[in-house]
Amino acid sequence: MRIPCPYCGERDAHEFAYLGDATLTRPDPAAAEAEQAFHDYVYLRDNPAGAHEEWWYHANGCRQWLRVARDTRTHAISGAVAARVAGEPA
Amino acid sequence: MADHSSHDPLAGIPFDRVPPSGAYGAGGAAGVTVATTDTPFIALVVARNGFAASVAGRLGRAFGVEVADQARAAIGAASTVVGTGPGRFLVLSKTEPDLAGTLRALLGVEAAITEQDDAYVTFDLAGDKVPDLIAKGALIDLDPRVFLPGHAATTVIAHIGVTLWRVHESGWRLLVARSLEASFTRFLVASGAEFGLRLENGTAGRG
Amino acid sequence: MSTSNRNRLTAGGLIDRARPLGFSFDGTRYRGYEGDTLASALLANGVRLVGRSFKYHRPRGIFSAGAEEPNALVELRSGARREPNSRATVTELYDGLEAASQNRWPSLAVDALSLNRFLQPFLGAGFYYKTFMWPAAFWEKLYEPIIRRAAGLGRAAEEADPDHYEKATAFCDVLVIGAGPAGLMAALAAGRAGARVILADEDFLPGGGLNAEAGDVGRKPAPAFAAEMVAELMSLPTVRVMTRTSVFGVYDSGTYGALERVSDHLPEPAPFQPRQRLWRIIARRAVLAAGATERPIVFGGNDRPGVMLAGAVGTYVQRHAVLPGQKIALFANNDGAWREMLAAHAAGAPVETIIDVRTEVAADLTQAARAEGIRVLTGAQVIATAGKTLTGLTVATASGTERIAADTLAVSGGWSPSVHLTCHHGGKPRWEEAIAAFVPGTCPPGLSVAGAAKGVFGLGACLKDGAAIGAEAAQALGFTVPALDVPDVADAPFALTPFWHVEGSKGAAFVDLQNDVTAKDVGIAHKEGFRSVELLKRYTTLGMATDQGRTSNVTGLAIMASLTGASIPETGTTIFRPPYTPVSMGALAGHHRGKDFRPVRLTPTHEWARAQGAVFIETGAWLRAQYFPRNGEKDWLETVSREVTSVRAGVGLIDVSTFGKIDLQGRDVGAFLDRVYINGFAALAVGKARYGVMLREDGMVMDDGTTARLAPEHYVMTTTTANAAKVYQHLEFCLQVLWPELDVALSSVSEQWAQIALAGPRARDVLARVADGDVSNAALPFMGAIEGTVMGGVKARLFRLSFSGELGYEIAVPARFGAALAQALMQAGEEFGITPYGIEALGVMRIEKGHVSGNELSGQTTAGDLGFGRMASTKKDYIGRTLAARPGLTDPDRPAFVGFRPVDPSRRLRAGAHFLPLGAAPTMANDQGYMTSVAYSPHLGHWIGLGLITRGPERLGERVRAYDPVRGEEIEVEICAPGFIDPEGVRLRG
Amino acid sequence: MRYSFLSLLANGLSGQSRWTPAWRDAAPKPAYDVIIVGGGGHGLATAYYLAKVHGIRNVAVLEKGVIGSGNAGRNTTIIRSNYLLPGNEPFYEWSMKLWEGLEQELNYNAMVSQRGILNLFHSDAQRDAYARRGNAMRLAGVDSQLLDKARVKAMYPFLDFDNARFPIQGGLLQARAGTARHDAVVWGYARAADRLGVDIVQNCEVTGFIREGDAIVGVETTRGAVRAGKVAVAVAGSSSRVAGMAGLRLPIESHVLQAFVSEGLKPVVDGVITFGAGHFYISQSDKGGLVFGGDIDGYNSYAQRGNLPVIEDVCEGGMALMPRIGRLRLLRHWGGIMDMSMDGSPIIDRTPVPGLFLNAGWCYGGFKATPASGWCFAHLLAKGEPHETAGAFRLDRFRTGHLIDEKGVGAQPNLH
Ligand SMILES: Cc1cc2nc3c(=O)[nH]c(=O)nc-3n(C[C@H](O)[C@H](O)[C@H](O)COP(=O)(O)OP(=O)(O)OC[C@H]3O[C@@H](n4cnc5c(N)ncnc54)[C@H](O)[C@@H]3O)c2cc1C
Ligand SMILES: NC(=O)c1ccc[n+]([C@@H]2O[C@H](COP(=O)([O-])OP(=O)(O)OC[C@H]3O[C@@H](n4cnc5c(N)ncnc54)[C@H](O)[C@@H]3O)[C@@H](O)[C@H]2O)c1
Ligand SMILES: Cc1cc2nc3c(=O)[nH]c(=O)nc-3n(C[C@H](O)[C@H](O)[C@H](O)COP(=O)(O)O)c2cc1C
Ligand SMILES: [Zn+2]
Repeated sequence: MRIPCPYCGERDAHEFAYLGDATLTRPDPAAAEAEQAFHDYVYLRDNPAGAHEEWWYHANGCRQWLRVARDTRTHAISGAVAARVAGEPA
Repeated sequence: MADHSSHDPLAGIPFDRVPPSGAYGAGGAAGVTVATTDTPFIALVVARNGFAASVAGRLGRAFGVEVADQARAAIGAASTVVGTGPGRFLVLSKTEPDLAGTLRALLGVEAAITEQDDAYVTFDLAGDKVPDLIAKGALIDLDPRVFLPGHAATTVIAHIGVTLWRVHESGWRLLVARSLEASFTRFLVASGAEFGLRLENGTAGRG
Repeated sequence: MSTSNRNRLTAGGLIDRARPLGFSFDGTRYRGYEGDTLASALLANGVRLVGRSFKYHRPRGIFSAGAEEPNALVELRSGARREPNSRATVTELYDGLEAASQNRWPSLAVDALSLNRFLQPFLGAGFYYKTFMWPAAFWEKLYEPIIRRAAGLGRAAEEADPDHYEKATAFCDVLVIGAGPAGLMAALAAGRAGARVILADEDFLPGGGLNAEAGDVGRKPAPAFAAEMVAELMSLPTVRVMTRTSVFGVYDSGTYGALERVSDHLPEPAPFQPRQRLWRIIARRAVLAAGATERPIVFGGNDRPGVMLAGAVGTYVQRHAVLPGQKIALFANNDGAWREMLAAHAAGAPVETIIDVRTEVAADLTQAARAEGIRVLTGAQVIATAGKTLTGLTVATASGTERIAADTLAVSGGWSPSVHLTCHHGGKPRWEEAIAAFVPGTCPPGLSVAGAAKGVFGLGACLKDGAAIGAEAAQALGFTVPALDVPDVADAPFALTPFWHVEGSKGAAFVDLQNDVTAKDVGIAHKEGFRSVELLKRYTTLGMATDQGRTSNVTGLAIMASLTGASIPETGTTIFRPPYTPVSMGALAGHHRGKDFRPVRLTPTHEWARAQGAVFIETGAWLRAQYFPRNGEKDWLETVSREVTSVRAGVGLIDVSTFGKIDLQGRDVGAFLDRVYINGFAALAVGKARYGVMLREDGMVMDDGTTARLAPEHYVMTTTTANAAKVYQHLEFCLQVLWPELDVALSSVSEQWAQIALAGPRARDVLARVADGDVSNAALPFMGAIEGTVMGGVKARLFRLSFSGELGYEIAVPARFGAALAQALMQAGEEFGITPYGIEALGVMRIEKGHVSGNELSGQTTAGDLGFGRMASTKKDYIGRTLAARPGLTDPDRPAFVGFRPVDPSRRLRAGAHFLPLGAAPTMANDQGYMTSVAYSPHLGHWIGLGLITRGPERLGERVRAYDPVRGEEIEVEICAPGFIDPEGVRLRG
Repeated sequence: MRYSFLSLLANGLSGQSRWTPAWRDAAPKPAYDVIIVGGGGHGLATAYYLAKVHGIRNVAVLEKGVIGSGNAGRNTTIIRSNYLLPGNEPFYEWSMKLWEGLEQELNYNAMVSQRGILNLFHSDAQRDAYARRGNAMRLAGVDSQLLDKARVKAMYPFLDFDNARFPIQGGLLQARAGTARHDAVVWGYARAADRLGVDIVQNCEVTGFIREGDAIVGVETTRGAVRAGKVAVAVAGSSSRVAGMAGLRLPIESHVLQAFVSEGLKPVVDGVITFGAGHFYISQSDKGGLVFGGDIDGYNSYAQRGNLPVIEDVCEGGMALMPRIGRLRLLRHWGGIMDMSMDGSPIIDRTPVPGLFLNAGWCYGGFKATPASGWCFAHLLAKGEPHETAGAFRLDRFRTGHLIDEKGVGAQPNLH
């Protein structure tokens, strides 16, 4: 599997570390029900069969966290953007 | 200098020592020569948020090279600026003893500077077979028609993190973490033996 | 040496008669020629019995001329280089080749287990599931060992593989898989367009079907045409031709796995050459031109040596100039096989009989055959065979049965395109009625198929199709493809009547020759409900042998389809998986074995430590000094105790460069650290360091370490050796993903700085001699952190920290000065008896001091468990805070961190022992925790331990059992506070 | 037909003509007391024990493909009960006990073979961790032995003891562990359940749930709607997808684990060996193939296939451990989709949706659990209470913090 790193170009996935679902947002710790919100954030996943937004860290490359769009049924990757310029979570 | 002619070019060399200088593998003219040096002065420049372009511009002007915020090596007479990540530049200099200080003065609040003079061992590889040798460890396209002089990459070679760039037609420079020098040299020797490999370990400043 | 070669034609073929090669099989010596495979050379020498089958140990011969071979498996080479299950049909002959038959005892000709054939009626599909159950204990003791010994095929080498392997990566625009007519044309079309092309073929001679083709192509003999194409391809600057290279798998994003057999055609690899090389080929487009595989017809006695695929007969005759036999018959259902036999006959092969299941066969074929004196039987079926190796056939025709003498029976049931690689992404092949075969369905992205692999069987059509598909691939990438002159070859129509199985034939009729799966087994599976092809496969093992059912899958499912009444496409096929042909483990490992399994990281003082006599130990990727034995010390414990005592009494030093060191600069570093550590860092004074504990978001401790503030906007963090990369990655995540607005720049400085810890009451005295500036208690108080120089101008960072509980410093200098610093400290400390110590002594001292380390930071402990509860700030949010408050993590009964001492001080403690209340039975319910770390404390003169026990801190003074049955030990220990030495910290502040 | 030497003999003499289907290929009835979604080992075992132990026989197992086509049919067949944590260990030991009598219970030879598992260690810290685990096993009444290097060498002299990057120091042995023939386990349970009246419905994919109010009262399938008193989901790698149809998000990610088999060989490895300094474990099937595996690929996947980096990593581990296998050939490799839970341990529980029960989160280790998983899930379904050995496998443990994290890597499924 090759990930199109916006900085390094296309690289084999073994250069990256994977962290999973990139659509989650860290909850506000001060909000009511924060514990429930953190539980959902840390443990619950949509885990879709199909389009998936996910975090990959280019550990052996530019050290960017990338938000990669990949299909979990085919492994086809349709794009990757850096977290820092990605703006709001999709 | 040892000449190794046995089948296993690493036979008898302890794994926790840098293989000694010498000729390894196939006889005849060496297909690859490897020279290790301690590049005297290296610093890492990390642009603070929003300053990447400005930092690139300042570095370029200061060292008289064209620096862009991308994976390229801008090679000047005395200095080279290598992009290793967005807003991240490794600056190598032959002449600036207090490179970090110079850079701090140059870049002020726009960047964080760290000394890295001792973090790396520099491998200078020369010869036509260099791309074939590196291709035995890396999964990037090093075809000389694609990876041109001035192109740079930070990647993995045989489980070892490396920043490399092509210096000129047949010269390649690789930076490897100092702690991994022995293992990386072993990889080069084992993989380069079929081409004939000449290893010259620099000693400058070591120890 | 036997020189017989009695079945060798005197002329023709692609062998070099000027280069004879000697080889041996089962100890008998023979001769072949360069250009032979082991199989062709054996046939040339009249060797027909080459192996024994898997289950019934039936005699087997050579069945094919390619990678699909199910029968002719041999052990190649010997000793450490023994290669079991090597297919003789693709083994390139070399001088001195040694091969032996396998799966037989005592010999190939007389095999004791061939008695299994008498049990054959009872050993049908799945028999083992139905028996061997009584008495229960007999399974492991009796039945299974017998089964295991009888099963398997070849024998693995007993010694380490002496050869070298490597891996490499190649990139191209177009990868062409297979160098037959279709592949050659595809490569030429793309290559002439200027695309970067890799043409890979597993054969040593590119050309594919052209090398066995009798006719001309472009007014040249077909093999010469192939050679010319290859020569042109090799001359193109952007084309790389790789022979002896099998593309075995299609992985994601255009990554193809390929195996190059660099030296397998040599007795042993040439100096400095690998035996094999694993290629990862990264291709923007690929063209699969892998050809097709002929499939047999199933009938009783079809496994007798001498029964062979028709195309293989053709290949041996045309390519190797070998006659597989002297009396050849054909049994077929298609025209192609007729042509193959006529061509072989023309080349000198004595074809005597053609038996075709069809009642109507094209007149041109029957006439041509009869004109050659070949007997033609149409509407006929072979129903039995005879002979140890084949001597005769029984044929049923409309007019009855008759016996026909034959030593070779060519069979052909049609052709199956080699669609394997198209299925590696889960694509299902599609049934094509016209050729009665599966053709590629949905292919992996970027892969297209050309030639016979796609069901295009005529040679002329293959050439054209290859050219078109190659051009298309290059065009898709933006290349302009010049027009290509494709030689015209007139293709005869491909006429075939599907026919799979001669029902009612005599004797076992094998579908899968290697796994001994018979048509009857398919019937059993049907009766028992294992009707889906996947169940059929798993129940009968059809298609699961080393050939992966190349010649049996389609026949097997066709027979099942006929039993269920479903059509073949409804029945479907099993999935093809990589590798396309088996790949050696050595190649997949490459350089990474033995000491080079993983790279080793060496500390800046490695050579220095070696000179000091250090014993080294692997700690993760690092090699570290474990201890420094001296002459006369009887064991490691004595050495370590000496090291500890010297430090506590005087001074010692240790390299701690392996810690992760992270440089943080920016306006928001303090705020950032406040969010990643449980305790506060924003208010840390410049010039000071602080110990910090970091949690995961789930509330468990992730790492600990000290962080120093060197300047208002500049901090350096240390992490544990084990977690260095993980923590760096975590911090980058926090900065890039969670809080991109923070102004913090991270850099790893782990490699830049050598760091040496200096500890002991005389540490300051030693440091003062090496440091260039003031290191007094006032200038550098406990937890102070300053920048300065040492050794007369070497830049340094000085930290006053203590892991050992002694007055201690950590001195960081640029890595190349690490060893010099160690030397300087040794010199400076000489008068105080300074000692280098290793990580064992370090461990002892931290246990004496009661610090947590890797064993306690198990990922299963909370800050509260480890006694850091009060460190956690209540005034701020930090990672992990919210979930650390869950009931399960705050349960007061959780095991918590304390110290342990043996009640009988002569007893040794063991990490991993569990704690039980005194007198309680050893049950899980009574388990209260476990010992995390132990050490012999020379200071106290007995073993001490750290551990986690329920409500530990409330139970100081209580005695419990440390239960360690795996080492047969159990001792009484007393719970104590975790600091065994200087709990007030007087020494380290001194 | 009962299987025995005699039945084999009789059939052999009659030309194998008298065999009958091992299980009926049932069509779905309109309603059942319990519907089990998923015809893997767990689903079939659940059906069997429901019928056998609890007398609930109006049960259907709905399988979208053929039974055993999921992970039950593609795992590396290791069975063991060498767990560390109290939430896990008694459960896996109960499973081990059930394995030990399985063949006689089912009248089917599943080739349960207790040839031992040896987990190698290469450092003192690893040794201590294994000692901790071995002692925990003993406390649970389970066999375990801590072997030193000499004893390991006596067992497996061909491991790399001389030139290893990470020298072998010893190993934790569970002698009662071993392997079982994966497909036979599925077929054996299917046949035994069928005999007790359970309907095994293949090619019947559950595509939705039928609801009455909050409660689930049946399923929609590709073969029509089927109603049920209780719906029990045991779909392994598909847990999130099926639970999603009921509106549940689970603490699960689906990941691919690859497995590998070599060409058939005369005996090389007797028991199961795991390498402690890399990702590699190996055993040899009764047919002679070396069956081995390693780490998961590490990214969410439903593709049932993996990639080269892990293949290489596994083979590097293999060569580092057993340098004699260099010339042996990999015959086939494949992938399975596992439901990796957030703490690496399973879930057998009710769900917040009335009528819906969940058996999930088995990660790479649920084959060995098959008998106990079926037993305990059946118990929960029949009694409404968790079985005593499975009481920790609750869905709400992530909320309460009563995690069962054997590896201590936290909520990151690709690290478990
Ligand atoms: C490569 C690999 C190696 C492994 N090795 C081991 C090992 O050595 N030891 C060990 O203990 N464990 C191992 N495991 C784990 C083990 O295989 C699984 O945990 C276990 O098989 C899961 O339970 P199961 O058998 O019920 O699952 P499965 O066999 O996957 O059963 C689930 C079934 O549900 C069906 N299904 C899914 N969705 C639907 C739907 N909507 N409608 C109807 N049916 C549906 C599927 O088709 C499937 O048949 C391994 C797993 C893999 C992938
Ligand atoms: N007699 C018949 O009925 C009949 C049927 C089918 C094909 N044919 C003949 O076969 C030929 C087909 O031409 P073609 O070019 O399609 O195929 P081919 O069989 O000529 O060539 C295929 C080549 O691919 C190589 N190969 C296969 N799989 C490979 C892999 N995974 N990696 C590397 N190499 C691999 C083989 O070694 C072979 O050289 C024609 O000559 C055609 O007439 C005849
Ligand atoms: C324990 C075990 C042993 C296996 N042995 C073989 C074998 O000898 N030959 C073979 O072709 N496949 C073997 N397989 C793999 C199966 O053919 C198949 O790949 C696997 O069950 C996954 O199914 P799939 O490939 O159809 O998806 C084995 C699988 C397992 C789990
Ligand atoms: Zn990158």
